[in-house]
Amino acid sequence: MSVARRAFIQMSVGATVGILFTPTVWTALDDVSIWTQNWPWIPSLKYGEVKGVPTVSKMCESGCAVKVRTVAGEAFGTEGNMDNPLSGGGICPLCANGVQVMNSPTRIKAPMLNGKEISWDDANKLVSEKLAAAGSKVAVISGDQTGTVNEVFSGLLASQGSDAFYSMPSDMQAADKAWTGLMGGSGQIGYDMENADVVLLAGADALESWGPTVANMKAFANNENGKFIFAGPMQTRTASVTSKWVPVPAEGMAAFTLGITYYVLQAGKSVPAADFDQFKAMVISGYTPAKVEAATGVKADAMAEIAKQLLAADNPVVVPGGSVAANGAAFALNLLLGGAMKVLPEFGKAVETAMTRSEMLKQDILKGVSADVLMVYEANPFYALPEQVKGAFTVAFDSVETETTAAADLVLPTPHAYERADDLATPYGVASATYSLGVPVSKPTLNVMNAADFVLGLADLGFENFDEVLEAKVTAVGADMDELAEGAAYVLEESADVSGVTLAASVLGKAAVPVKGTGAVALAPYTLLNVGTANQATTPNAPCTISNNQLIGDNMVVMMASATAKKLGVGVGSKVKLSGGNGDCEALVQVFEGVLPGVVAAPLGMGHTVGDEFSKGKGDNVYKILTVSSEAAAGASTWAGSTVNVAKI
Amino acid sequence: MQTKEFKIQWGMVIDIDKCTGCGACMVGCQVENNIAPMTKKDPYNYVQALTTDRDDAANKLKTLTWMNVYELTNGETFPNHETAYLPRPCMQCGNPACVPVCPVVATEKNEEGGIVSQIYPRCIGCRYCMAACPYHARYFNWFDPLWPEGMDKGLSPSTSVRPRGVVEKCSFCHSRYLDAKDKARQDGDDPMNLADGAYNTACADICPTKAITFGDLNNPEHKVHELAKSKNSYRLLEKLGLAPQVYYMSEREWVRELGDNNNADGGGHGAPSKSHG
Amino acid sequence: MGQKVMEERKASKRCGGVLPFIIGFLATCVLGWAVLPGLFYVEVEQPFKFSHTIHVEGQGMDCESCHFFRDDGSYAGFPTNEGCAECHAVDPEEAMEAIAEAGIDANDYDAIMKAEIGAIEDNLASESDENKQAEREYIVKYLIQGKEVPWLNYQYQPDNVYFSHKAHEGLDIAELAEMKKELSSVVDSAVFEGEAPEQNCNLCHLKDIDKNDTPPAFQQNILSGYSKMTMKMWKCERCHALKGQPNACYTCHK
Amino acid sequence: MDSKLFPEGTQRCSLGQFSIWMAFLFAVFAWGFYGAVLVLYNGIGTTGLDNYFGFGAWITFDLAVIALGAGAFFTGLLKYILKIKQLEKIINLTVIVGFCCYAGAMLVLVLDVGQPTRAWFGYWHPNVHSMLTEVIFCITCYLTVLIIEFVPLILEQKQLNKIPFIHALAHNMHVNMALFAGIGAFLSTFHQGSLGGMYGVLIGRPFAFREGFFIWPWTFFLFVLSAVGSGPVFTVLVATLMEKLTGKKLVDFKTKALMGKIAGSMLCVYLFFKILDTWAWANGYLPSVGLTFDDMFHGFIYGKWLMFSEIILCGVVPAIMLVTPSIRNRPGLLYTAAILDCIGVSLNRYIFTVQTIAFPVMPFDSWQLYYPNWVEYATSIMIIAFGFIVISLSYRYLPVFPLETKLNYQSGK
Repeated sequence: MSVARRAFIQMSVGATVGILFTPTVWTALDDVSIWTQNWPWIPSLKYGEVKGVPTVSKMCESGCAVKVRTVAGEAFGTEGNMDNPLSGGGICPLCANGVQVMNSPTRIKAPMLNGKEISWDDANKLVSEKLAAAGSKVAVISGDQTGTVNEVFSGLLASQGSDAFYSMPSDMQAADKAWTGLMGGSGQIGYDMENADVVLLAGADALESWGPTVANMKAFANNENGKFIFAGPMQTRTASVTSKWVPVPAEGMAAFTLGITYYVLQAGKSVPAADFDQFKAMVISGYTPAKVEAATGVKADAMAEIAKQLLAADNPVVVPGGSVAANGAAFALNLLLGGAMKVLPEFGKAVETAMTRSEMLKQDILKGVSADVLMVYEANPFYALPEQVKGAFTVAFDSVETETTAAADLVLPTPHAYERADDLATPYGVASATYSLGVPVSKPTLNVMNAADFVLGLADLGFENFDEVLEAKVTAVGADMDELAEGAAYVLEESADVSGVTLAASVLGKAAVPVKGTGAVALAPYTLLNVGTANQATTPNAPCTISNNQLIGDNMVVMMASATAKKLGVGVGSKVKLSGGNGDCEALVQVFEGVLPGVVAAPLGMGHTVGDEFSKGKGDNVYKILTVSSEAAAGASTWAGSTVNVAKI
Repeated sequence: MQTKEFKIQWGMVIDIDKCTGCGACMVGCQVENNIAPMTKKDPYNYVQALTTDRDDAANKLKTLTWMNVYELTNGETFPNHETAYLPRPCMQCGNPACVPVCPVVATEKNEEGGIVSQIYPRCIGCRYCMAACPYHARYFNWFDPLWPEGMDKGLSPSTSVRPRGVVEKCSFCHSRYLDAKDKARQDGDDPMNLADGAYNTACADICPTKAITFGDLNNPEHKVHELAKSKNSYRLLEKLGLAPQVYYMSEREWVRELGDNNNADGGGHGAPSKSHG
Repeated sequence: MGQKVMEERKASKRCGGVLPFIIGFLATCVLGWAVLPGLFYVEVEQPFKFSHTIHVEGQGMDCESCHFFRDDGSYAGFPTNEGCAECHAVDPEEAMEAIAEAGIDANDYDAIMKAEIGAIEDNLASESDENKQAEREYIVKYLIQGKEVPWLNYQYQPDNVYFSHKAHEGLDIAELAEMKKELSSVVDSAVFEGEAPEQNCNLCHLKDIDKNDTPPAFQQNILSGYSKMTMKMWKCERCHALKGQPNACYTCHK
Repeated sequence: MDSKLFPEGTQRCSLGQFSIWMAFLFAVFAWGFYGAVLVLYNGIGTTGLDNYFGFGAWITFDLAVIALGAGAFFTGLLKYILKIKQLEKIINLTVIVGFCCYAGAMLVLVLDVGQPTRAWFGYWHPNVHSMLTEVIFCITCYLTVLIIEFVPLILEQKQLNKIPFIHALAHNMHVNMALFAGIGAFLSTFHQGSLGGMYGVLIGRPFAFREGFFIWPWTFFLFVLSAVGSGPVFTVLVATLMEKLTGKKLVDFKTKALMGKIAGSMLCVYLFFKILDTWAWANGYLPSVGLTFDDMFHGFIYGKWLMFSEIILCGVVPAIMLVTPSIRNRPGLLYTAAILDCIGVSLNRYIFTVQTIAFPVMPFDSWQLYYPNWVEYATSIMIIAFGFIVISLSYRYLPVFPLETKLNYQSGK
């Protein structure tokens, strides 16, 4: 072997050793180890001042009082608003994802006429023409239960000579129909669950979806010694924390309540109502525990036990959910018990020509809507009520794509709740009249316009823009604009006058009789906020919170007790078809013993055909299989008592 | 590995009798900690486009849920059936199973407060710690995080974004602890003796029923100090000796029973139950 | 064949054994210390020339007017447009209108700067042309565009690092001077020379930046992309150890 | 055509035939490689692994091949340190098999860690408390040793060996081989052990947790024993398979039987302790954490039959067969025992990997199923194809079997 080669080898060895005596190799290794952390496609964070800006979120039905967290002015998260009685620090899973929805690609980016982008001016001209042509054949469907924006819409209707203001079916509507309709009351019913010592949730899934959910949960948390009882066809999330679950079929809720009333009357309770004697006679004769047990399957002694607790309590309250009759019965019972049911006055109006909230709730959307010009504001009737809603020319105001914006002729993008000024007046169920204001947190990045501003451009209601309307509202409420803007709510501790309220004896007697469909099993539809509501589909981060009891893969899951499964000849995981109403649904069976035998529980809010990948094609739409039955006596329609046939596939 | 004693012990007491399993804590956690929503398609990765889709949230075995709510049932049939919901963050064990196994010191229990750290840029993704944790509190980034277009502009400053291939877990919103200490210094208070509530986790903050209470287990002025000692409070799998810093409480005996295995003493292996996440 | 090996051994003796080894050794030692380290960095200029002198000496501003602690104890490192606009009083809307009137594309910065729009020019504070130009650049490219300036941070740290200025506020240079030997690998010993300033910024930041007129180029590592001045973890740990501070991961990582 | 490259005095199939065989192997390899690309480019989500099964087919495969590859170090130990002459007839093969197994294991690990570019952190930021650190150290070092052991064999290739320098090098390396064998034995023993230790230390996993001696849980020693109890016979099986494929006699049966005897006796020792350990675990440890033996098993997939077939059918049975001369000396039975033995050790590794994490420790948690998907299979098969390729090439061009000429071409003389 040659000397040269040997020398070369030795030199290279020397070189290698040499380099190890310098920092080069080691610093390089260090840099490489950092390099393994740098992934160009991984987004980097934004830094700056972190703030929590108070505002209101309208994603859940009752709305949440929130604080939007921003960093260097960019919104990134949502938290509760301690200063607001509606929140007390907590928020619901939908509103918790508000910012992500605001930044979602499914936001509507500009006004669209039949899929083609148009300018706001053209939109304004077009709608003006249509309105002029339609005259009084104009209808509005609003998905907002608490906003002054409704006054603006109803003002528009007034100027058109129409009273066709519809709200999506809600507990608030049923309660109002019972209270102001049947019983001749005024104002809005509220429940002081925080200070009640016995709370009977008669069908109200108050800790999951019913009413001002977050406020209810706060009340539940703060109510240390109160006893909560849940009555309903299934063991809801609410029932998992209440001290007792009384299985009661949905259609039997009114009868069940009167069954309890029976004992209360026996105990000698009375109210100075005009028709008290008639009412008493009606209950004593028609709703004896034996009869109720026969009609609803609820044991008489179960009702006796509850009645006993209610009577023993200092400040009891019965919180109804479901049909108008069930609400009426509960109100009557509350009046007898004289407990924690409150009657809240309605705040003054901003728009003179607008309807009162109660008037807005009169129209029965389940009976069907048809108009030459149909305006839909942040509601999704084409998903929840496809059968009932028809419009020759439909204008949809919404911030994200939904079945309704897809079906509408003209789509007008609204700013997301965090991008606009909005307000939240006394959501149904809260213990006292409450008014909160929402201020814009982020600048709109899309070509959007506040629906109210657009409407104010169509009709002269005496306001330039919605901000003026809100100012007027705040004045009418008697609150202080600055305090509201800082996130504090205005709370009015007055209560409305209940003299002259009747117990609607004549109507209740008939309306409380359980009416059940003809299907094989009863259907218990239920709402979980993380799954979605009639107007709001589930949100980007929520799907992983949805349990295998609601959704497996892309299949909806329906739950039933093992007894029911046995009767239907199905088992865990079997694929079934539920048919009822005018449609059918596909689902997988899950055995859950917390469902009344003979009842199948199905989650509402899934099965969207339009929207982002988080909701689209996930599960099936249970609204399709709900049967609308009319409460003849109460003059209202209800979904309670829906039944379905179950076929294995 | 030596178990370390801490003057401060951040801990949680979760009242199962107040939890409705609504999921707000899980959403709040994901937002606070920049956990991307799970999407089937990855438009930026052509190789992905060639093959099968990524898993979406429907596959509960691939989610990233630092906070995860389990559903408990007492196994009875109608009408005696009962359910309860159990939120499961990282237990921040006093004697963690996951820490000693990590080959590269990507996780340790060393800082005052006793929070078990997880350092993403150090983690090599061997998943040994996941195999070690009986609570399934550790999660692996099976795919790259992907925010639908535009959604990544609203990221939280509190947690760095992790690439695929590393393990992550609940950190008790640890950067909020650092924030709280800075606030204390600014106000001239002692950062090592924070007032109750000065440092709170995102899940505890957002919980509508306030089922989650957070604080220093060693500090008598913090609520958790008493709660953790109450007669109905217990910890998960205490028999294994991992000494979690997360406590649960429930007045329902069957719920407490499900907190540990009692079969050798003839209790039947818990109750038949479904996992939520 | 063993014998063959013996011969080879002798051969190696004959050609001077270790000499080539030593040559190689020295060669790479020199390279490794003197030349190679420099090759790992490229120079990147700041978005535009910002002069601390003009603001501090010229306008008599103090550090806190731009770099201050917020109420929550977090530190406002770089000033925002909001802050700058307090003095550089150009009304963005007005300026934009003027630009539009002049028929210039709002993104064509050079054209805008050449056009010497009144709305902008009248509000320039600087005297010398050079400084005027720098100020103009800032206003045209960032202020009126509503864009924050993408300053290059000489002390850049990645997202996984949580650095608390508040926690380090109390460090006293005079005190630290006592252990400047131990710290020599962490802090440039020049920092400890002369009268110690009341602020301790020099410990990590460019020395006496407040007296700087033209910011130096940002030296970027070609492998990691970090700044040459980015403090590596071991340095943080060294100082923490010396000061008896914890070195747990979560002391600084997020 | 390439006959000049063949080992001294041997015959090999035609190049054409060989190319077809290679083409086939490479096709299989390519399929696995596609899977590997998907994993590296898209992330490990491509596989069947999930939050409950962070470890799965890959780790099982790794542990199995490493156990079976143990033939290399143990035979080396016996030949070079304990000077059992007989074994030199098969030692080369054991080295090659060992190399394939360990190299393969490393390749799989590259896929299995989420951040392969950080794999070296095990050295850069080691955690001395972690069994896995020990594994990383030993496996990498031992692979190096195996390469060093493999090199001289390559250098002895007929043509290469004509170069004086290489010849000398090969010779010198051979001289020092005992040293490497020693180091190898040490390293290998350790990581075989620490692989077992990995599971034994899991205090949160009652299925695997074991008390132990000093820092090492009992599984540490059990894994070493089971490895040496199966590695040698695996080499025998490989040799036999090669004989079947090539139609030549490569190793005399006497050597095979000896390997069988070695493995057999080790297996007996192993099983004694394994059974003892299992009994103590079931009656001592499990009750102490409120669990019973029955809790550990579930349905068919996770049924007791797994453990019983591991210990009895694929443990005790082959052990007896291998230590009984009359059985061991019948080729058919020897191979049967060998196969059972290898299945047994693989099964053991599977159970420790999958069943350990499948058992839901939280009472309200549930058993989940784990199915490896095609990506995991493909990549594992890729490794086997890799092994076949290496062995085929070595057999064709390297003097692997000292006895080959004697056994085939000079028979009768």
